[in-house]
Amino acid sequence: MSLHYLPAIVLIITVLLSLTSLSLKRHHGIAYLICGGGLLLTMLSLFMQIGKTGTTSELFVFDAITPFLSLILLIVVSMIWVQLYQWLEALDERKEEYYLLLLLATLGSLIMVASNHFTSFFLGLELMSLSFVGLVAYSGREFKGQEAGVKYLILSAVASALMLMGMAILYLQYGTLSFNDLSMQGASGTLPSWVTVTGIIFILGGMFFKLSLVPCHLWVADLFEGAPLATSALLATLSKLAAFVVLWRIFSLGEWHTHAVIVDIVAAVAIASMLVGNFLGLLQNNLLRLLAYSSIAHFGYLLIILLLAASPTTAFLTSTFSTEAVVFYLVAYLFTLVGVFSVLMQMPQIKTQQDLTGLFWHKPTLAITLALLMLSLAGIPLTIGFMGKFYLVMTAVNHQMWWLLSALVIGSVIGLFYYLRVIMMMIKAPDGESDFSGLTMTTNGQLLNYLIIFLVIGFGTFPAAFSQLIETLSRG
Amino acid sequence: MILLSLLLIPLIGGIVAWYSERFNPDYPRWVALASLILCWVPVLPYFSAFTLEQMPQWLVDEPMRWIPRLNITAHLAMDGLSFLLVILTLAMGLVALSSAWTEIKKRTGFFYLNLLWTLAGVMGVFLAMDLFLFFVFWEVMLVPMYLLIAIWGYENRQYAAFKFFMFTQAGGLLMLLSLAGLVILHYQQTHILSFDYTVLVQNPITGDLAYWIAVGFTVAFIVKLPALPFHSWLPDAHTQAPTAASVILAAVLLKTGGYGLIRFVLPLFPDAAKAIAPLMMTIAGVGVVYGAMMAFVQKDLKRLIAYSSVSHMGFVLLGCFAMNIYALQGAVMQMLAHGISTSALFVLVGMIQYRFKTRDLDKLGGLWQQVPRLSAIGLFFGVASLGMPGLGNFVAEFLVLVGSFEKYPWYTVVAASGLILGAIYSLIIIYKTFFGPRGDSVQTSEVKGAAEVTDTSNREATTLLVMVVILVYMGVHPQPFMDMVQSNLLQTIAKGLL
Amino acid sequence: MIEVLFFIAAAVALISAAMTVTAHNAVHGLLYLVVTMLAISLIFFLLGSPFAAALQVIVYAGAIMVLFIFVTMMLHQGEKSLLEEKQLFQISGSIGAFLLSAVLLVELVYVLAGFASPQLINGSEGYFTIQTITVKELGIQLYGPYQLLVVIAAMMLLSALISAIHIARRQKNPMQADEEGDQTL
Amino acid sequence: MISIHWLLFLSLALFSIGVYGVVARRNLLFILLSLEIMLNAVVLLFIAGSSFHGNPDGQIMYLLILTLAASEVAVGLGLVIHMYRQHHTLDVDKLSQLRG
Repeated sequence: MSLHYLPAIVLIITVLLSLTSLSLKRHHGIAYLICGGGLLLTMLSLFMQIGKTGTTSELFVFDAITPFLSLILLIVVSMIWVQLYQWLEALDERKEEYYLLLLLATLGSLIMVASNHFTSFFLGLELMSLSFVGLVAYSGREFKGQEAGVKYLILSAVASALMLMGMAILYLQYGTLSFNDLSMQGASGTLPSWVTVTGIIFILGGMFFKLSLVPCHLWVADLFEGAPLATSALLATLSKLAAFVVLWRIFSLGEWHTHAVIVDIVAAVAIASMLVGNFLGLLQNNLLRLLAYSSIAHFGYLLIILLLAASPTTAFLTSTFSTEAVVFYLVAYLFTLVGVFSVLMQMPQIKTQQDLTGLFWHKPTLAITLALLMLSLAGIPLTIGFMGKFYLVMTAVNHQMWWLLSALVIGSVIGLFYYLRVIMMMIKAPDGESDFSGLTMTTNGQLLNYLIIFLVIGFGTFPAAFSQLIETLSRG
Repeated sequence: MILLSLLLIPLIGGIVAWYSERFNPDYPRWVALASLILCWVPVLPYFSAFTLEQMPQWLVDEPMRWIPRLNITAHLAMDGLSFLLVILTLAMGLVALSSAWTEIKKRTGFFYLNLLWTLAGVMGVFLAMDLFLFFVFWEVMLVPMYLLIAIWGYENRQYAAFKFFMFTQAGGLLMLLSLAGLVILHYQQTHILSFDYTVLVQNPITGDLAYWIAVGFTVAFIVKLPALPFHSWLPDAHTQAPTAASVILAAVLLKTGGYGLIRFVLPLFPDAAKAIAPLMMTIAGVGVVYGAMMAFVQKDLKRLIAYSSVSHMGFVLLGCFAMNIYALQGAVMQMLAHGISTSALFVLVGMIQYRFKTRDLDKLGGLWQQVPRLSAIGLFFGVASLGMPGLGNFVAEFLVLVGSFEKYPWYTVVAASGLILGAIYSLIIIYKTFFGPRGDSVQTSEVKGAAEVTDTSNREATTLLVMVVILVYMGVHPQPFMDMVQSNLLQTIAKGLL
Repeated sequence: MIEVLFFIAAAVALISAAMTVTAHNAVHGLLYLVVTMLAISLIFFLLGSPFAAALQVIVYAGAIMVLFIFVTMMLHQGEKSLLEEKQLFQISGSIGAFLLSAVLLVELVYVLAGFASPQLINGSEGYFTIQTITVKELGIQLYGPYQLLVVIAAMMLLSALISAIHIARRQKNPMQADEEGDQTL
Repeated sequence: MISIHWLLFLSLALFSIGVYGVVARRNLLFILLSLEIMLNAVVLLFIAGSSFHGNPDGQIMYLLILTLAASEVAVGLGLVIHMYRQHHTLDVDKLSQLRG
């Protein structure tokens, strides 16, 4: 076994270890620590791989970007883990299983991010989705949680069935399940080329469900609202990032942009997601639903990247610039989003925008963190979200994708409305009713807030080192 | 490091001011005053530039590394135009501070933080010579301004702040697209990837796309100016903003639009600028008249002044696109003079509102008897606003009209008629406020007890009188200001005529 | 000859699938689903994959369906469902399923008797010989290059196990505890 | 001779029936059954591809899908039991507190 499998092995060992300790004695603290230790070790083992020369096996690909993305995933998970103990203590449920499922979902997403074969992709996806069903329906007493669990089960099963159908069709066409062979045999299918297109559409349909892009977005808000908060955070970050990375990989390896129909479909979905997502966000009062819709819009922006190869380019800088744009945008968005969720986890009783009224005057650190995160989501300069958006805009302008860009601008303007409304609520003078005395700030939470501010503003203001790192990784 | 310190002092001062509120709510304003005065130190040596025979291209030039991946630099530089506008910003910062001195009683620390940060952002806009950096300042200065309006404004503040932010952000996004387009097109044509103004300006881009990019920049700038179709945020923002924010908004924030046009649109897109000039001249001409007419029917004093701003800034737009050295100098003069006279008017309205709790024209009247000093100064600025010869505004408007008459006589005629309307609304302010029958509010406050209404305090009077002096100086001796910008503007014009 | 067999099996699969999704009674639906799976298993056989066909019957039609039936039966409790169950085993409700599986049986006997052999399949470019994949090949592949997949699949089963146990664990529900006397599971 | 097109059509038809079941049925148990039909349609294609190309990958995929089906059914039935215990219904529409 080469070093590349080490993170997964560490995670598996952690799972088995916590399973063993669980069967001996149930203890929340121990489970928390085992989980944290496992995550830390995994991060270390991933950290060792960054900058190393990569290899490709039949099932997995370990290029320079993969360990970086995996590391980002683990950082996100760890940021959620930090607050998990406190949050689970408030939950009237058995605690230890949550860590198990969390670790398994993380394992699944790592497998997905590194997958180079439909089988490994499929297994990673299912490992993640099944763990997520458990995580979503974790709190058995809550009606909403169960509903969300049922919806997620159906949704993910339909999505994977669609993707499997697509894979089966492509397999029938080409006789291979490896991503690498997708493009090589593009010309010599056993069936007419419309079959290939059908297969691709099936896979895209499944992916759109996973990324909750527009025609398949209907239940995402219910999920975010109904699922336990930590699970929503994981759903929004882990599952979407992994799905997008795979989509991006197969889209470029399979050269799907050569099919005009596919390009049209993706472009339409992207534009619709940007507009519909932002528009639905406008009507939302519930913060979690708002985040759900905003994530629809953000992944709509990201879809632009898939279409780059379909447009004329001007050989701008290096060919890796679009890779850098994806990575930068994903990282920026993930950090921002996980920040929002950890702020929300610090104030569990706050559900709607009204609940935020006057927060700034009572808990300035929390409010400032949340406000900066909202600005980052909206893409205001000096935040990391803006840098991501800037990379994206540069790439898209370079490829002259004016239609998508105009949708992006309109979407962003609509988006500003609701991000700004959150800030407006927080600075509104409290009318005496709003009482934040129930909010207790823990040192954990405070530190986390400073870390988030550092990530969002620090990397937003001085992105040089970060952009350089991503450039090196994309080249290698 | 001179220019960087100019930006850092207010930024750090703001944080200190906010923190000092914990000890005493009076401290923040002193901290703000101290940091504003400190800001003058780095710029003082450059006043000698007024005496220079030949202006250098840049007074200070400070390139710094920032994001090497995209060759983005933190390039700060100052030439005559930037210098004048920075001075204006600092001066108006003091005016705003003076007007906020007693008016702001709640959450003082956070107020002065936002005030100072807005000033820092605006100075950043005037000093940034890297387009990316410029864009960053352009967008970021809106956030503290938004907070100023949304927290300390009047009745309808949330709506006004929201509208202000949305309009300018939408313009900003357009600018972001154009910015990316500009850099990439420049890369295609010259194979140099740079966001630096000094690099971009050497080889202006050409082609159809350049035209659209120029339109994108222009729209972003005229939203801020504001010119006609995009002006509707201004009256709301002005009406609802606290006096200090109104002063900053009118005196410097609007000027960033004009500055952007002169600095970026004209030299970077000479062809496109020529192509869109007729359209812009039309907008400007209509804007001058429309603003004046709207001002004419307003009942709210602040709203009236806001519309008069629309009208006056029309002259700036007119001057920018006349492609003529006199008109351009006029536009710069107009930015300075309007900055001073309008902010003085806002300060006066602030004082009136503070004393009489209203800014409704119908409820005011006959202030002369009650507050003669205030009224006298008000009279002066009212007259200045209508373009009385001998004051800065007159010089500016005259230069613009002279400069643009050559090429666009009809627009000039239309704009000149705006001057007449301007005279009417200025006289209305003067008549209805200071003379005329006593209004309801004035009487009631008198009934309550004359002791409540006092005339201008020494602080207020000094602030206003200094402004009077500057305005008069600009009117009678405008040459130094014009020399300051002449060489650079001539280069700009030369590009356009090539 | 072989395509006739295929068409019959395909028709059986489609009919029983349609019956499954439209069934009123869960047990009837399950019965038809089993028939669908048997039909698909027969098609696997016709395609020259006896191992897959066997697995389809054992695991799918066997194990997974038993799970379904178990749960369905578990949910039917009390007097009312006893009455329903009486109806369940009347022949009228499930006659269709029996007929369809009888058709499949006939086909199977026909194939096994050697009247038709699963040899050829045609694509758009002509005829190909069916290459039967032996269990040995499969095993070599699965425990050779794909061995990690087995580990991941094990993790997936573990995750499903944990999720299922956690979700289905009986919890005391303070709201409904009193009205729920029959939690005899 | 079994045409590969026929297999494709059969599979798509079965898949559509499954999709119809998921969309049209309100009973969670039937939704799970429909999902099984969809998965069966998929494995049919995999086995066909495997025989057609003489490639064991399809059969391996079949094994994996079998594993998935078992896991999915286990979790799904867990939810069914839980839901039935709490609400005495399996109607998905009745579970609709989340609206907005």
